[in-house]
Amino acid sequence: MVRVRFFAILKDRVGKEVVEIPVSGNITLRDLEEKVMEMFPQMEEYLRGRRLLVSVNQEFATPETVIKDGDEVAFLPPFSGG
Amino acid sequence: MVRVRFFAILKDRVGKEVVEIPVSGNITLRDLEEKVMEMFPQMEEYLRGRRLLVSVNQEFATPETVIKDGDEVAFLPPFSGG
Amino acid sequence: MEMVRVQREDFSIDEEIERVKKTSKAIGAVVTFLGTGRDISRGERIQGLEFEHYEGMAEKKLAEIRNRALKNFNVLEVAIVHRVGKIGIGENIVLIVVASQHRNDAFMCCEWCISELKRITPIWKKEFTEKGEIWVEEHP
Amino acid sequence: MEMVRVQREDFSIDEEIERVKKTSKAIGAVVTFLGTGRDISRGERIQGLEFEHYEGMAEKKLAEIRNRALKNFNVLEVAIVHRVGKIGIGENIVLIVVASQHRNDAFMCCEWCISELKRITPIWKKEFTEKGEIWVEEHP
Repeated sequence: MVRVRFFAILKDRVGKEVVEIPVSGNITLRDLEEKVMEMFPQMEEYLRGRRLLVSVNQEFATPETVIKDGDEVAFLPPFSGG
Repeated sequence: MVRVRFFAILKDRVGKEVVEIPVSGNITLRDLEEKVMEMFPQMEEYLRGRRLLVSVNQEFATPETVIKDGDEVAFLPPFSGG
Repeated sequence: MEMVRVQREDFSIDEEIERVKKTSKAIGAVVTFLGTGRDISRGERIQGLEFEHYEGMAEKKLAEIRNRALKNFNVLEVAIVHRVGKIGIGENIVLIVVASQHRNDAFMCCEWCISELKRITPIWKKEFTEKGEIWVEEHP
Repeated sequence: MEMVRVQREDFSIDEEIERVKKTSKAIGAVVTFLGTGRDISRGERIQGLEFEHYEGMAEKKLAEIRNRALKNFNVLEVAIVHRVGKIGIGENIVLIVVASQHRNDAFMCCEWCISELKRITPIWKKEFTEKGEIWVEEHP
């Protein structure tokens, strides 16, 4: 299982804060993003346009980053702290 | 009478904080500085080398500034506030 | 008390500066940036703000900013506090305190810290306006 | 309480910032410079400091700096407090608080204010070192 988290506007769009997605073996973040877009088509606008950052276990990740069972992946819309 | 004030290191050098110097009619700051150097030769080093600023009635002045009876002239060594 | 924190409660600037000053007698300059809730943003009248953060990662990024600041600038200490939750107009949002021997280093470093905070820290602002609630997207 | 002051007593940074913040709801950034007594200066170990000012003229110059800052920078309020008399290592010497809508203006203005203060304000620092007392001449 990969724990997938949505923050701020993405949480509102998806209507969930956390979903658990089963993965078998190692996959890339790109593969996981495809699964997420199947489950939540409203994520396409953000993921296709890269209007977000993605973290894996709280570190910034790229589409090539390898995801494994037990990881936490978070979809992070543009920041507005400070 | 012109009230002449010395600050910081100049006060220590001259040994006085304030002296009253009689002036007759209007004179320039340059004339007053000559009088001050006569009275306190230790001021020459600062005045000849312009290692100070001079104020007349609390505004910065030049050697051409006109001094009249009742004015307050202050000799201000390099600042070190802040 | 940690030198970088994310918290719901307001902070005392005197207390944060005191904590920073205690770390070194060589400190001669302390530059502070305080972000506060403005009443107008993008032409809209703001009624209030709410900040959300990615707990754990936000704190980690703030610690990273502090460590890089201490390494790359000639400064002696850096503290960062960011509030989350509901924040009213005029209230404190974020505080950055940078201490150094000489003032130029503290000014440069403090500016860098707030820019970097906005760039890499997973914190989001929601504005409550007359037209509704808006998640602000400042740094794509 | 005046927005520019010369005083013997210490100041509270929270109180000064609060006073500044109260002047406008448009304030989104507050940049503060705090000067403190360092333990080492020009290679000498400092035991303490004493500041002297030209009463009246110093206050006038601080007010002039505030007025020019408000006129020449895009800032909303400026406060300046400078202490005089004996000041120990680690103690506060000077505080400049600049508030603006956006942070860049406050940073630029605050840096200008402290440079200008050092340049034109008749205030002098005496350092007490192991070798004796020295009047510091920083800005000829």
